[in-house]
Order: sequence, then structure tokens, then C-alpha cells
Amino acid sequence: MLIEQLINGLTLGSIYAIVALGFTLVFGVLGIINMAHGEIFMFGAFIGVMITSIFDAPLWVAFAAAILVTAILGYFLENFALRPLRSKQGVSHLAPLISTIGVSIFLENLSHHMFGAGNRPFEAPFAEINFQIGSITVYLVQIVIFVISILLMVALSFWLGKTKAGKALRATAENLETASLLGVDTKRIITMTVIIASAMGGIAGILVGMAFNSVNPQMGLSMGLKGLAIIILGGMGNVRGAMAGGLILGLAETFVVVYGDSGYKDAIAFLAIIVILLIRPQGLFGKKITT
Amino acid sequence: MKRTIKKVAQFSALASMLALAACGGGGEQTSGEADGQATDGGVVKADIGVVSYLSGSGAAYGEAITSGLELALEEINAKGEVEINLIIEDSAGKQDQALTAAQKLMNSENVTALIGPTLSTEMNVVGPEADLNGVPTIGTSTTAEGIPQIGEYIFRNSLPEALAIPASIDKAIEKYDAKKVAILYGNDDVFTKSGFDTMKAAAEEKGLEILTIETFQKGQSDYNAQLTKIKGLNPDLILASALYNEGAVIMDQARKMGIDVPFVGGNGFNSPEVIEIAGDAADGLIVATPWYAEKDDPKVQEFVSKFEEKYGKKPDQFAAQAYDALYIYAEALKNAGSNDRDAFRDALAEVKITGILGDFAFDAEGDVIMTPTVLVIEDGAFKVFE
Amino acid sequence: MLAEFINPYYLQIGCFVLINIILALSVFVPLSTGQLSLASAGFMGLGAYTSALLTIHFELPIIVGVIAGTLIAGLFGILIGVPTLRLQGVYLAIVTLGFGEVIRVVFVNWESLTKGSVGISGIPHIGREILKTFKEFGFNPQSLGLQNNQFIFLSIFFLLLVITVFLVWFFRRQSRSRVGRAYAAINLDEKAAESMGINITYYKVLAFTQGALLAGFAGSLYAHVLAYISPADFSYHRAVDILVFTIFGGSEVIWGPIFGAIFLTFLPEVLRFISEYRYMIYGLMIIILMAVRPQGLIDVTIINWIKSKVSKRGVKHGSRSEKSM
Amino acid sequence: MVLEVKKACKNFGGLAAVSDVSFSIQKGEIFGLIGPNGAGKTTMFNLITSMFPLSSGEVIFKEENINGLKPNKITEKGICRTFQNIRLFPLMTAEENVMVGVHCRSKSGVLSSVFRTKSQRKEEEHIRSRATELLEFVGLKDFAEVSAENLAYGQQRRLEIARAMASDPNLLLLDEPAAGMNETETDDLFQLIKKIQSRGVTVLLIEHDMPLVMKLCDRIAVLNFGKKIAEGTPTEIQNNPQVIEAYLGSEEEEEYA
Repeated sequence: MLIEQLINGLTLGSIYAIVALGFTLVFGVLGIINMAHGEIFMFGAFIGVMITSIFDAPLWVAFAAAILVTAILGYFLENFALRPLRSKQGVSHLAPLISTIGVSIFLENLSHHMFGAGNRPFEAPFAEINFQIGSITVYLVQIVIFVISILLMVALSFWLGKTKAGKALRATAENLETASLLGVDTKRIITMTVIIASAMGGIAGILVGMAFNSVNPQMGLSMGLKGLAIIILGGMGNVRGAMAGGLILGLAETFVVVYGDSGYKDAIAFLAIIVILLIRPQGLFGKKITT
Repeated sequence: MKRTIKKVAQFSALASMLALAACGGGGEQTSGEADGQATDGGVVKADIGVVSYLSGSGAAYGEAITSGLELALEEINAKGEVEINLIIEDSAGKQDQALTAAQKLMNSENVTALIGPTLSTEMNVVGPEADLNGVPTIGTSTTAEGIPQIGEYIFRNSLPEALAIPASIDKAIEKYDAKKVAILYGNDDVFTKSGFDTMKAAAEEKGLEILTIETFQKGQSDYNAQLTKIKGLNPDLILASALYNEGAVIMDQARKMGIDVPFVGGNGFNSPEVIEIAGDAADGLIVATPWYAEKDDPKVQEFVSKFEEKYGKKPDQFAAQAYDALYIYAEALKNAGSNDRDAFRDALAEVKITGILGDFAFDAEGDVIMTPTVLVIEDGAFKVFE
Repeated sequence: MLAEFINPYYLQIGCFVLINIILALSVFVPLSTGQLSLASAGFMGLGAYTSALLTIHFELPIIVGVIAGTLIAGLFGILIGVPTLRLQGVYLAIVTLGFGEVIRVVFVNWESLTKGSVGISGIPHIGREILKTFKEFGFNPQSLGLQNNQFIFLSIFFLLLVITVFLVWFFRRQSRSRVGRAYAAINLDEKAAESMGINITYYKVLAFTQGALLAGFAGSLYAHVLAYISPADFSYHRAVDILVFTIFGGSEVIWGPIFGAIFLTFLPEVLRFISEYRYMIYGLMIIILMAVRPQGLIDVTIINWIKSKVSKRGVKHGSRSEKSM
Repeated sequence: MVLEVKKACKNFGGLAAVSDVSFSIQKGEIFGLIGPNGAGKTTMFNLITSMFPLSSGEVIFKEENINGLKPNKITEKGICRTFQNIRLFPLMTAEENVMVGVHCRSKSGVLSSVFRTKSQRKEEEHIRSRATELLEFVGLKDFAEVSAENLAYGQQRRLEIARAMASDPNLLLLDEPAAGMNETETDDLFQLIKKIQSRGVTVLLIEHDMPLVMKLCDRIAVLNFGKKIAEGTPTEIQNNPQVIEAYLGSEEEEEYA
């Protein structure tokens, strides 16, 4: 039983981690908290549902469609909600926060109209495959989710650390003006970042659909707030921190259910941020912030 | 200079919008009064206000309710005994907006009576105000304790949880010889929380052993942690107070995990959508309902086929209760012979009709008198549970 | 005659406008020292629950409940304000958001006290209590040609109006004093303000606590105007709504949040005819506003422009100057 | 003795920004702190005003150890400063900027401010007249209602001095007050600092404009790489070979020759 719960926690945590990776990427480069990330995640999930249930398309098509749609959403987000603020002088650093809140309200209500307010079933025959190891049942989906999240983290670390685009991205994160003086096309880099981050949200969305067979318009908010908590837990803009933070939160939430009161499950994430910011503001894995 | 002009333009645009808002409201007030009193050639005309949850996370319920109402409205007005005009307002599931909407209907539109609001939380706010204003109000989906007791103008035709849940638990105990139960409920929603309160009381009363009480929250997708814990405790029954959206997913995840005991749900769990969402996994859900779509009754079958034709899906009990509620109103209006609120209220208290939910009457407090039917999902369809 | 014009529907909206103005101020005041707090919904809940429980269980008069609710929220304001002092910008925003959510989860789970998400009903209603008191003194609203419910809403509305006008007056005066200058200095340059001898710890905590007190106060009033509260009233959405009042209206001058609260409380009413789309429109409006006018609709320039117009007209037209407002 | 700095050290990470610097300033004098860029002069100011904590050493003001006091307490004790990169409150008017400076010499709280008690009104009147007086003192009388960000550069520098003077300091720290000023403005500044001195305020000055420093200061300390390399009267400093080397070795200082 304990091992099954451990697997449950890791599965949930892996999804949290993928959501948090998208958050942390945008924060790392732009210094912006993207409050609409949860809703983009939810859109990804719905697209997956639509494609599989209405068009009976295979899973990989659903994946491709979800990534495409969320990437487009990311492009719109950057173009209509973020870039107009960047070009302006003397705009408060809180403006993007508010602007992305606007996007999240818009997307959540749009989804009510596009997809209906109810839950949609996610028909993936894939989701039924499982292995019996002793008394423990492990689902293929759970393994896939865990592996995808690790792969994404590794790929993102590699991409940021080793590739030219990644270096340009880090330079942009370090200092926008210097990077553009050095010939980095910062506009392109930023757009790309937001698109990649959004697409990761889409991937997380479709994985949730597969794993839990549950997609509804409210899951964006819930997941968005959790993702926020995770990047603070792991350290803002820190890729490995986001991963570890996600897994920690997933496990913590699961074990609160096992040993404690499931009613306080949602509070853990927020208690964790409050405590972490008061004790170690740079997060568990963050470097010390210099003012 | 240009900048200032731009600012002025923006500002005056806003100001005029505000002014428009005020004027627009004022106009409605007068028109509302004008057509409030008329009775024309023996046919009683009345405006009925509807406050419903039409935008936001619970919009599915509001949609079902207004669909049911609209269907009934067409039929009633076609018959020509009374002429009802429905004025529908959105509450977005929020108390303050429900109250404002109700105020608008009661005071600006001068409606004879109200239908709704959708949620018991909203009714807790709207009810006392409507009662104070002497506007008869019927809840078609408010199942929590104490709703008709708000005042003498407040009624309901929705089956309260206090009737539904014990009935289904009784039958389940009888059939499965259940002794140990686990309870799972959504603790941040008034609907499921009050359902849970009834459930727990009923379980204790029947002497069931409650192995664990687990909760979940809105927007949650993953119920595995709670279900794994429940699985380990081996209950005979799972009592789940959940809305059908969440409930269906819970059943799906439970069945995948290998939990095959029956589920007993409350009012919110009872919907054909459960089968849509969960498929085979929905088998074994036991609910008590005022509404049974397969009932061998021409009235019921006519409603179901008309509803399916018009809205493309099966009606759930929210649509059915709303449909009956408007018939109840039409009957009361006919008997009252006028659209006066007090006359209407007195007629309403005495109404007896046979609707798609069966024989209907109010008790002294304005609550519904009925025996619910207990249903179970078997092979992907609701059947009477025996 | 008079009575026909007093429509409880408008008075009801008026009451919510006034409560929302107080809530908008609860974001504005900490923001005037540069602190973005999303905890207003949480403080509002603390005030509402404190007052509701005290008036129900101990049968205290509403006014005592409201004062207690306000003070409890203020106390939590100090408790949260002190440790979060060193957090800047978005970090503070997120911690306060987290605090609000924790408060809500506690309301949901502490069932023995709060009845969980079922909420607390039967809270003494300000208007009905006023009516009762008046009737005890032999006054009958019918003597003014008013219905009971008209009288109730009229009395709540005027009570709230007096309170709100007082609060606006209070914070306007404060902003034009030594304290207000200290707030503004901290907002503009914290380090420089500290070097000029301003105790930034004190003033930041003061501003944060004033925000908490305002939110708690508004929450207590809310409880006694709706007579019913539940944890869902104090969720993330409420926090965002309150924040948007201030950001939309503008956070440079006190008229900004006031305008924001009035406009955005009316807006959903005006948009009722397209009710299904109103929240989409709401979201779009925020995006457009941030892109076009990130400082909010009302800023210093507009206020100065209005002032200059008013004073010019006043000179030209003499007594007609009042109308130009 | 107004200020005594004893063996002040400040490390950032492993880097010593200021090491083992000691000097003392007599009441009423104008004391110059000079040195090449990056010598640790502004760091010294930040240590005296407690913007940074000392790594070791002591700062003694009027016979009292002020280590570890908060910056606002230091201002209350009677030390006030200006900033190298002007830090006025940009959206406030010139008058309001100076009024903020009076903050620590006034005490009205929230309630007395809102209800305008008699003592508060009196105090507010005093603050306003003090601001007017100081604006006149620095020659900005006609700009009282202009917001700080709209003032010319030299005016902003003088407004910063007025704001600092508003806190009635015993010791005024000026961080490169002549930076970016033309000759006439520098002359005005010279007169202004002299006037400040004649009001009995001790001045500690960081400045790169050597003729001004030599003309103005009673004594001078020279920092290089965080260490004090010389201290003395302007003549002594001008002839100190170590100082000459420090300057010639690091940058061309034509004014100095």
C-alpha cells in the first residue's frame, strides 16, 4: 500500500514538475510570473480530449495537436499581453502579473464556451495497460509520465546549458539590453521561451488527461497555483529546483492523505511557500539572491 | 496636448457608459410596472423571474435548469390557460450576484414569483430577502437542510438530501449486507459538504462502521491517493458525496485501481452524464432520485424525447425538477386567477399536480412530499434498484 | 412618489459598490508604500467570520462584532506584515496569495466553528436590525411612504455611504500629511526614504496593517449585509477581483481605486444581457488596459486636468461650477 | 570630535571594499574624502550611514558608537547624506521632497494627521516654512511646485542637499555634489557648502573635482583600493607622492596637476 501511494505521489509530482518547468522558464528569462500558465495547461488537456474523443485520432496526433495549440496560445500571450508592456517605459513590474491574470480569466471562461463546463472523458486505451508486481499495480501511464517529466527536465537543462539557442536565452535572462547589444535577437528568444513554456503546459495537460481521465475548466487554476508554489519551493527560474519541488509537493500531498487529513491537502503548497519565503527566500535549490 | 485629448476621450467614454447603465436600469423599471397587472380575456399573465447559475464552473447545472424551464414554458404557453413570461438572470454561482439578480427581478421587473437560485448558498441569501418582499420563490435544485424553513414564501420541489441519501443507503445495506463504509466527499463545495453531513448522520444512525472520511477539492484531477487509502481498508460500500463531474472521475479511477464495491451517491452525483464520462466504470453507482428517465409513463417518455430532440442530451433531474416546477407555477397561477404575489403564494401552497416526477404536493413548510426511487447503474444504464 | 424611485435593486448594487470601494482601498493603501498584497480576500474572510460568529453565538451587537472583526484582521495584518517585510514585488504578492488560500482552507476544514463550506447563515442583518430598532421606538417606515425593504436598503446604503465617505476622507487626509509623505517616499525610493530618517519598517507594517483593517472591516460589513457567508466568498477569485479594482482604476491617486470599484461593480450589471460572455470581456479588458494604460485609468494627470477644468469653470460660470463635476 | 571612524572594514564576499580605514572629523570642518574610482569612498558613506553593516571596526558619532543602528536612526542622531546617483523622490514636488527630509524632526502620527489637531497643524506649518526656507537657501525658491524629475541636473543636486539639510544634521555627507555641473554651478555649490559650514554643520565630502576639493576642504583623506593612503591639509595631500602615484597610476587627472 505504501509503495502504491509512493507511486501515486511520484505521478502527481511529475505532472506538477512539468507544469512548474513552464513557469520557471518564463520566470527565468522574463522575470514574470505567468498567471495564465494553468489555463494554458487546461487548454492542452481539452485539446487532447477533443482530438481523441471526437476525431478518434491516435494518441500521438492528440499530443501533437495539444502542443501546437498551446504553443499558439503562448505566441498570443507574448504578443498581446506581454510584449506591449515591455516596450513601455516606466511600467510597474506588477503590470505583467495583472495582464496574465487577465489572460487566465479570459481563457478559463472561453473554455466554458468551447468545451462546456463539465468533465470530459479521455478515451485512451493506452491508459488501461498495467503491470502486476506482487500485490502492487503499476500503470504504464504512470511510468510514461514519470519518464516524460525526467526527459523534459534533462532536455531543458541540456538545451539551456549546451546549445547556442539556450546560451542566447540565458544571456537574455541575464541582461536583456546587453544580450541585444551582443547581437542576440531577444525578441525571438523571448517569444520562443513563452512558446516552449506554454507547450510544456500542453504536454502536462494531456498527461493529466491520460492518467486521471479528468479534464475540466477549473483544473487550470488549481494547477496554476500549485505550479506557482513549486517554483518558489524549488527556487525561481531553477530547472532542477522546479523538478524537485514538483516531486516533493506531489509526495507531500499524497502522504498528507495517507497519514493526515485530506482536507488540508491544498493548504500544503501554500504553507510551504510561506515558510520557504520566510526562511529561505531563494528556494530550496536557488542561489542566494543579491539585492 | 494630444495626450490630454486622448485622456479626455477615454474618460468621457467611461462616464457615458456609467450614465447609460443608470438610465438603462431606470427604463426597465417603468416598463416592468406597466405590464405587471394585466389579465387579458381570462388568461392570467405573469412574469416569472429565474435566477440561475449560467456562467462559471457550475454553468452545466444552470443550463440543465433553464433548458427544463424553457421546454415547459413552450408547452404551457401553447396550452393557453396561463401566459408566463420568463425573465432569466445569471448569478455566476455567487451569493452577491444572486442577490442582485433577485433584487432586479423583484423590484425592477416586478415579477410575480421567482424560480431558483441554483445553489443552496445562493438561496440562503436570496431566500430571506424574497420572503421579506413577499415574493414566492421555489428552489428546483437546492437540496440542503433548512431551505423551505427560511420563510413562508420559500418552497422547493427538489428532493432534499435528507430524504434521498438515507433511502439509498438503506437499500444498499439491505442488498449487500454492508457493515463497513468509507466516505469520500468534496469539502469545499456546499452541495457536496451538506450531502456529506447527511450521509454521515445516516451512516451513524444505521450503525455502520465508518472506516475513514476522505475529502477532495474543486479542480482536482487525481483521486488516487484517497482511493488507494480506501482500498486498503476494504469497505463494503463507498459513500461518495460528489458532483457528477467529479464523481464520475472518482469511479473511473477507483475501478481502474480494482475497487469494485458499490458507490452510494447524493443528489449531485445523479446524472446520466456519469455514464457518459465513466462508461463501464459507472456500474454500481446507487442513487436516490425523484427522477427516473426510464419510467414507464407516457408523460416521462414524452419529456425525455422532446428534451433529447431539442438539446441533444438526456435530461437529468435538474432539468426534470425545473420542468415540473414551472408546471407547478402554472397550476398555481391558474388557481390564483391573478398574478398578485400573495394570491399566488396561497394558491401555490395548495397545488397538487402529477408531473414527470410523480404526484406532487408541498408539506406545511413548503418542502416537497415524495418517496424517492432508488436507482443503480447496471450495464451502462440506470435501473430501479431492488 | 418618492417611494417609487427607491428601488432596492439599485440600492443593493450601491451597497456592493461601497463595500467594494473599501476593499479596493485595502489594496491601495499597502500599494501606496509599494507593497502588492493579494491577502485582502483572506483578511476580509477573517473579519467576516469573526463578526458573524460573535454576533451569532454571543449575541453581541453588530457594531461590536464589526469592530472585533476589523481588529482580528488587523492583528493578522501585523503578524503577516512583519515577516514579509523583506519580500519584494511578486514574492510578496505570492506569499499574500498563499496566506489567503490557507485562510480559506482553514475555514473549509474547521467545521466545528465555521460549518465548513456550508457556510454560516442567519447572521444578523444590518438593515433588518436597524428597522427593528426603529420600530421599537415606534417608528414605522410606512409613515414615510416606504416599504420595509425599501427602508432596509435605504438605511444600509446611507450607513455604508457615510462610512465610505469617512474612510475616503480619512485616507485623503492621511496622504496629505507627514504619514502620507512617508508612504509616498517609501514607494518612490525605499533606500532614500530610509536615509532621510523614515522608519520604513514601521510605515510598511502600518500600511499593510491598515490594508488588513480595511479588508477586515469590509468583510464584517459584507457578512452583515448578505447575512450569509461561506469560504467560497473569500477565494482566489475574490482576491483577484479586489486587486483588479485598484489596478484598473489606477493606484497613483485614491480616486483610482474608487473609480475602479464603482465601474467594475456596475459593469457586470450593465453586461447582464450578454451574461455568458461578461467574464471573457472582463479578462480582455484587463489585458487591453495593461497594454494601453498600465498605470490604470485614473492617474495624477487626469486628476490635475479635472481640477483645472473645474477651477476654470468655477471662475467663468460662478455657481454653475458644481454641475461640472 | 564629531565623527570618528576606527579601523573600518567591509568585505563583499571575499573582496575587501574597505579595509582598516580610520579617520576623524572635527566639529565645523569640511572634510574631503577623495580617491580614484572604486577606491571605496561611497562604501565608506554607506558604512557610516549603516546602509551596509560593518565587517569590523567602529563608527563613533558624538561619543556614541552607532554601529548596527538602522539608517533612519542614524539620520535621527544627526547624520544625513546625499547620493552620487541622485535619489530624489521623482514624482514629488521640490517642496514635498524637502518636507520628507523634515520627517525625523517631526512626530505627527496617523490620527493627529487625519484629525488635524492643533499641534499637528502647527507642526505642518513649521515643516512647510522650513521647506520654504531651505529651498530659498539652496536657490530653488521659484521651483517649489515643480516635480523633482522635471528639474535640471544641477538643481536636482541642490535639492538633494536641501532635503538632507531638512533633517537638521550635525554632519552632512555629500557624495560628489559637483558631478555633472558646469563652472558657474560649481561656484554656486562652493558658496552653498561654505554657507552650510557657517550654519555650524560639519561636512564630509566625496568629490572628484580637485580644485573644488582643495579650495573647500579643511582636511582631506585619500582612499585607494579600500585603504587610506594619506590624510592631511590640502597642501599636504597635493604634495604627497603616494597620492600622486595613486592618481597617475589609475587615471589621468588633469585638474590635479
